[in-house]
Amino acid sequence: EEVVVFAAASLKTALDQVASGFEAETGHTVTLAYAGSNALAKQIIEGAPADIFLSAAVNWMDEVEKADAMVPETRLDLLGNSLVLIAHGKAAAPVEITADFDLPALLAGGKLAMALVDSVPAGQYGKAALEHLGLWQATEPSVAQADNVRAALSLVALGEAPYGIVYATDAVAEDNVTVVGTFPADSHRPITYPAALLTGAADPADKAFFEALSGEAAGKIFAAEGFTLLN
Amino acid sequence: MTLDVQLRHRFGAFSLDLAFTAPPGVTALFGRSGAGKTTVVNAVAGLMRPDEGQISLNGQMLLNTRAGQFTPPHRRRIGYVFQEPRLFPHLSVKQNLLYGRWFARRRSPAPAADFGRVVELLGIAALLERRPMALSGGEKSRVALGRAILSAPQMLLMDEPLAALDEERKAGILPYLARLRDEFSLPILYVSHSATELAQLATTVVLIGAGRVIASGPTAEVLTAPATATGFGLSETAALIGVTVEAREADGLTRLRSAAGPLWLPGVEAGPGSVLQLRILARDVMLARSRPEGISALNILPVTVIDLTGAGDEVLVRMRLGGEVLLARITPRSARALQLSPGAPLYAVVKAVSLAP
Amino acid sequence: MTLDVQLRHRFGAFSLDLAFTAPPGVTALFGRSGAGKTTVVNAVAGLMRPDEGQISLNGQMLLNTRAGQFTPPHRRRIGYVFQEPRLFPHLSVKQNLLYGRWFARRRSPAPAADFGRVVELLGIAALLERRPMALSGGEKSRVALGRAILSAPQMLLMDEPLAALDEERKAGILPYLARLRDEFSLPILYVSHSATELAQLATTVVLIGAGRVIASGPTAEVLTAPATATGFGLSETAALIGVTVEAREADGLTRLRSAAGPLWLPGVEAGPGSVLQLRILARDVMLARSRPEGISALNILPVTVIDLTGAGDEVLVRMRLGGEVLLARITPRSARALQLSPGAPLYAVVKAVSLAP
Amino acid sequence: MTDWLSADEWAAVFLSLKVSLWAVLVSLPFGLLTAHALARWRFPGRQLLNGLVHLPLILPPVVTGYLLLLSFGRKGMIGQLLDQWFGIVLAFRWTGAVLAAAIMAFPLMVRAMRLAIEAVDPKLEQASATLGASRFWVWLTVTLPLILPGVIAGAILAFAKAMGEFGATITFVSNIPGQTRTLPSAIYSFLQVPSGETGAARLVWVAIIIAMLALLLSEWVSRRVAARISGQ
Amino acid sequence: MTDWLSADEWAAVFLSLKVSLWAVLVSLPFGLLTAHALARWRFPGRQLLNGLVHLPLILPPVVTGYLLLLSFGRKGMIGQLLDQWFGIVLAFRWTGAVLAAAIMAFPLMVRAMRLAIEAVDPKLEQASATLGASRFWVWLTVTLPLILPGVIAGAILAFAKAMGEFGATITFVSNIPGQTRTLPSAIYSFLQVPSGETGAARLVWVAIIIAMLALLLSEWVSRRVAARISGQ
Ligand SMILES: Nc1ncnc2c1ncn2[C@@H]1O[C@H](COP(=O)(O)OP(=O)(O)OP(=O)(O)O)[C@@H](O)[C@H]1O
Ligand SMILES: Nc1ncnc2c1ncn2[C@@H]1O[C@H](COP(=O)(O)OP(=O)(O)OP(=O)(O)O)[C@@H](O)[C@H]1O
Ligand code: MOO
Ligand SMILES: [Mg+2]
Ligand SMILES: [Mg+2]
Repeated sequence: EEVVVFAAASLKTALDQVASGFEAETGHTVTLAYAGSNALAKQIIEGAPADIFLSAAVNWMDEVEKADAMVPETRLDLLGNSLVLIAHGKAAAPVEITADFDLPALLAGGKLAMALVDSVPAGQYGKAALEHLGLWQATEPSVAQADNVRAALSLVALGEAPYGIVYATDAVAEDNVTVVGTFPADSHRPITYPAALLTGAADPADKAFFEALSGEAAGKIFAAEGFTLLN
Repeated sequence: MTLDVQLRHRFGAFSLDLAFTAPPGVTALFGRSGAGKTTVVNAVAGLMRPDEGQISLNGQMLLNTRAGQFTPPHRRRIGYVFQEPRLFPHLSVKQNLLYGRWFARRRSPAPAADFGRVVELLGIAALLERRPMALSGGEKSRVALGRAILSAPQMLLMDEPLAALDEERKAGILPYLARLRDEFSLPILYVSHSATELAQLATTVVLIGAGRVIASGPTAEVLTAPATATGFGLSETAALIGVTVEAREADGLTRLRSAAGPLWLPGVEAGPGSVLQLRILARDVMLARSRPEGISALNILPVTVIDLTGAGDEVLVRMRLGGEVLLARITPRSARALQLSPGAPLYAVVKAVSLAP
Repeated sequence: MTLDVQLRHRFGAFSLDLAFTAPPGVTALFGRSGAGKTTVVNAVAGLMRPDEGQISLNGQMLLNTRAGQFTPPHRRRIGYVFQEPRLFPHLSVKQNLLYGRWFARRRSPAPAADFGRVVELLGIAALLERRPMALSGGEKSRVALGRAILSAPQMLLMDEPLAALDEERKAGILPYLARLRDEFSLPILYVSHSATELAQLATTVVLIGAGRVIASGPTAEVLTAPATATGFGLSETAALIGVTVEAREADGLTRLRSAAGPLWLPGVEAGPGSVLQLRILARDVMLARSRPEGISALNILPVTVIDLTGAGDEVLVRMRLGGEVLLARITPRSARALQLSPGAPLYAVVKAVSLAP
Repeated sequence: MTDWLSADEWAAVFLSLKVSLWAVLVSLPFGLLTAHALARWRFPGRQLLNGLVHLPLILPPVVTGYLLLLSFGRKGMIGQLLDQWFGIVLAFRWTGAVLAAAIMAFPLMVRAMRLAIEAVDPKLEQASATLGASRFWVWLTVTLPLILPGVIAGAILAFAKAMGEFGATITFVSNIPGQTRTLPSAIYSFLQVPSGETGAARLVWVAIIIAMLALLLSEWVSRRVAARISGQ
Repeated sequence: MTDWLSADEWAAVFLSLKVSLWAVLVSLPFGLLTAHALARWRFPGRQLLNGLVHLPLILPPVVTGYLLLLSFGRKGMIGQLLDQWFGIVLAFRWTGAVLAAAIMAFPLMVRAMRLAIEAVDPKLEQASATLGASRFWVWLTVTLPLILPGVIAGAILAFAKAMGEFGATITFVSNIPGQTRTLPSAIYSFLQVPSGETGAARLVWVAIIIAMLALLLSEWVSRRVAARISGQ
């Protein structure tokens, strides 16, 4: 039996491991299609043959739900994430992210790499956090917006931008960056990764994998990759 | 086969407005550079749509702008040797030659021309596998000639097809074109600047100047009419005389019968009984009051003066030779010395060799 | 100005291997289609690099494959009238004509040819604002001719420049080319299939056959040598006779002095004292044992037979005329009737008009 | 050799090859027709057609992909018609990837062919017509051989573009391994993973090698064609 | 009219125009040179150059952008040299967007020009040389005018591509409003949020209108050039 999963691209590392564990255990095949949550949502609305959707943003899951493309009672917030400030290199000094944190001085003319602040979730959370801390106005001219979190991470890893705002999960695996601070959880809406079974999911394997996502084995893997488990 | 052409067209300052009828045989379009010859030929081929006009071949309308009728070029079955070679660069010489035949086969069963014969005649046997890019100028124009002939057309258009060829090659091809004209009754519209080619081949001449027909009619008439004769260049003014081949004599000369008596000519290939047209250049005719003796010229013909026309520094003398017209160009001084006047009896001295085509 | 050419080149089955020297004046390259004329001209222009060879103009090496020396075309200052027009399609006729002048100005101050004069001579004044695409075949070749002449070259290459032109136009252009040759001492390498053009213009003839030089030398010699005369086409075999203009007589005829006595000719434009070359076609010469009387021919010259050569159905008679050679083509029958043999004294009868160039 | 890439990666390579080849093959006739129409015919809407052809170039690929999804998707107008009438489904299939690649590559193909057609001397086509060839035969025996280098250039540009097409493809048919996961999608996936650069680099090299081979092949074919014309 | 788009959106439109025009202008001489070299010269490494030129077409744009970042970024080899020697900084600047657009559009430009150069009859160039023109002048007075339609086609293709370029640009210079936020970036942003389609559609129309105008202009210029050649 084949399970087709549409998942936000940022889940790839963890989800690949979860899936291969599940395959080994059950003999089912899990096909994972990664792309931006927005693209996946639109495809699902247009009738993509997917069984499970893992979104990186609540609003795109809402869209799918509005279009009656998912089974509403299966929707759950699977994972959480936190937002961190990263710096280039391995030896950056940690900072305290509070209301009197002087981010512009820290940047010293360099850029702050973020995902698109108006459209990509990570960017939206980051902007909200900076606004909450009263830092946005002073920082805005220095923000280099990349088209996704990963690209923002790359900018910092390469040293093109001295600092960046990414998910904690992204920072974990990149050697060339250091997490210098974590944004307070109350500075932005909770970062959640909702999951749902889609209306096209018929066979038992789909349900099995959907359940496995909340299972213990998967939880370990997700946690190891830096996610918080919401279930 | 008769071709009827009536055209009216403007190209900026140049305007074409002419009509002529080409009876069976070869019709020569003669005229100065820029007179409109190629334009006429293009219209007949269907490559140019004139502002106004009618073209019919053998009663079949090819173009009638009034009725909005237009037969596309490929349905006209008119072979065209363009002024420039226009060979297909991506095909070998052989493929170029056979190109039209393939389409012809689908329409008519019997091709007029034989591939081997044409290739031999044009001297292009060694070039068959080459590409056009690797040919000399004259070689290209020979291939273009062969390509049109081999397309088994019901009519041929030739725009200065021999301009790039040497005399020897021309001398070989002209009789072949004459054969196409006669044996296969292939009508030909022939553009040329050479009065020699024209006299050898053309049955009808249409003299064009600045987009208008200046004169047209049977070749002999147009060539000898004083009003038009000079249009062909003085050195080429000539008369055409009909003769019948009688016999080939022992020393290789052929005896011909003309309206005015026997003539002897070397190098005649036609057999006894054939009817030929001899072109006698006005410059080749010498006049004498009495029959000259002890002279190398074999052909001495009794003639009567019709009239004398001054042409530049010279005098063009028209004479009656049997029922036909002979022309001679002489100096005014000789005209006075011989006391020429209409009606005067004379002897025309024509060297045998100068009759050879 | 002397051009020295020595070439060796292979094109597949065709091989070129020749050497010749072109002295000042016009050197004609004469030969059948595919003989290698264009190839030679291209090598002189620097557009073709032969496998082996040396070319020098006036002592200046343009090419020496041994020494690895090669002067690029634009430094040779050699004007080239190509066999096909090759006009620049994006430029107007006027811009085409002036194209070379701009580069010439940067090198030499005095252009040999005057723009207005050339335009008038070629009859292209009305075309100046047109694009080449909108020209007739002959118009294109005239523009190409003008373009090369106006580029103020130190030498001209002309590959059949007049092939697409009518007789009248040719008759106008040829004397102009002769003037360029004489007044501006512009050496010209001239390819042509026409013996008429060649005799009127060429000082030297190089006869090429299948990539080899068959004969070369002063025009008069090559044209009258029995071995080569037939190479030009029998109908064009001719002798060249040097004459001096004496006076224009009352009736428009001009008296000329030749080595063998006086000659009369219509339409001579050169003034008294000018030295001219007359081309007397072998077919225009009639022979008589005694001086004929009461005949329209004005020029009756005493000659002595040198030798007789059989050529096809005919006999070519070479005769001494003063210090020069005259040719006559007659039938074997006439040769017998006149009892011709070397040393026999004869009268050569030449019609005045047939002497006109 | 086979160890060098994982099975999934090989699958992506072969899928990309398959998609690109089909994209070129399928769009070739339409490309020729469009190029011919733009070069030779004068008809109302010509400029519109010209604009339409260029559209995929002007729009961000994602937009093109999104428009494709809207019209050719399961719920899309054309998509539904195709499904009902011919049983053809494009969305989320490799055939859809072919469509996306073909459309993205179309402007490049058409431009190259159009330039070639405009360079053909109409005098040769006239000569062909006087020898009895109808329009169709003129085109087949004269025009087509003469524009062959341009057609090849157009096809190879289209192939290269199809090999590299990403935005429209992932938007229209997603990134489903073994089905619609092309080489660029695979590369993208790698770039989404921290330290995925080495994996991406491997695939990039594969892409480069394939493209180079295709280019060499096309150059060689073009040269042969040109040599045939110039006579040797 | 101005109300129709927000100030930010107008800024994106003008930036895209500026970037695209500069990309075309800057790459034009290099494009001509490269096209000429590929069409006419035979040198070792010719195939390599050909491959290199096509690379941006074959690779997913993001990869190209990433490679640009690696080499032209602040820490990149070339980027550092440019900065030290000429004080030129490309990363995060609109000039960097120009570079990205130019490189992405380069293969299209070169192909069009190359086809045009290959179609020029060398016999005309020979004629020019015999009239005294050196190589340079031959090129300027004969070759260039004859390839003008191809050059225009190449430039317009490049312009269209530059207008639509997204992946490489955003990867290399990010999306800084007013500095590097081009029209495609703006459209992309809209597509990232639910119900952003209407906003995206508005910008898509702007892109289409600009591109259409550019196409019409280029067609008109091409036709004038062709008319000059065919004589009327
Ligand atoms: N590129 C080539 N490859 C092979 N053969 C060639 C090439 N160019 C010319 N030739 C051959 O070389 C010979 C000489 O050519 P050339 O053009 O010099 O002749 P030509 O004397 O000018 O003839 P024409 O009077 O017909 O113009 C011809 O037989 C021709 O077929
Ligand atoms: N497209 C055009 N636009 C303007 N004028 C043209 C065009 N085509 C031809 N002409 C003019 O029409 C006239 C007739 O041209 P045509 O080609 O019929 O001449 P032709 O008699 O064949 O001359 P040639 O013997 O030189 O080939 C010429 O004066 C030419 O300049
Ligand atoms: O949907 Mo994303 O790629 O995690 O922003
Ligand atoms: Mg003509
Ligand atoms: Mg030649």
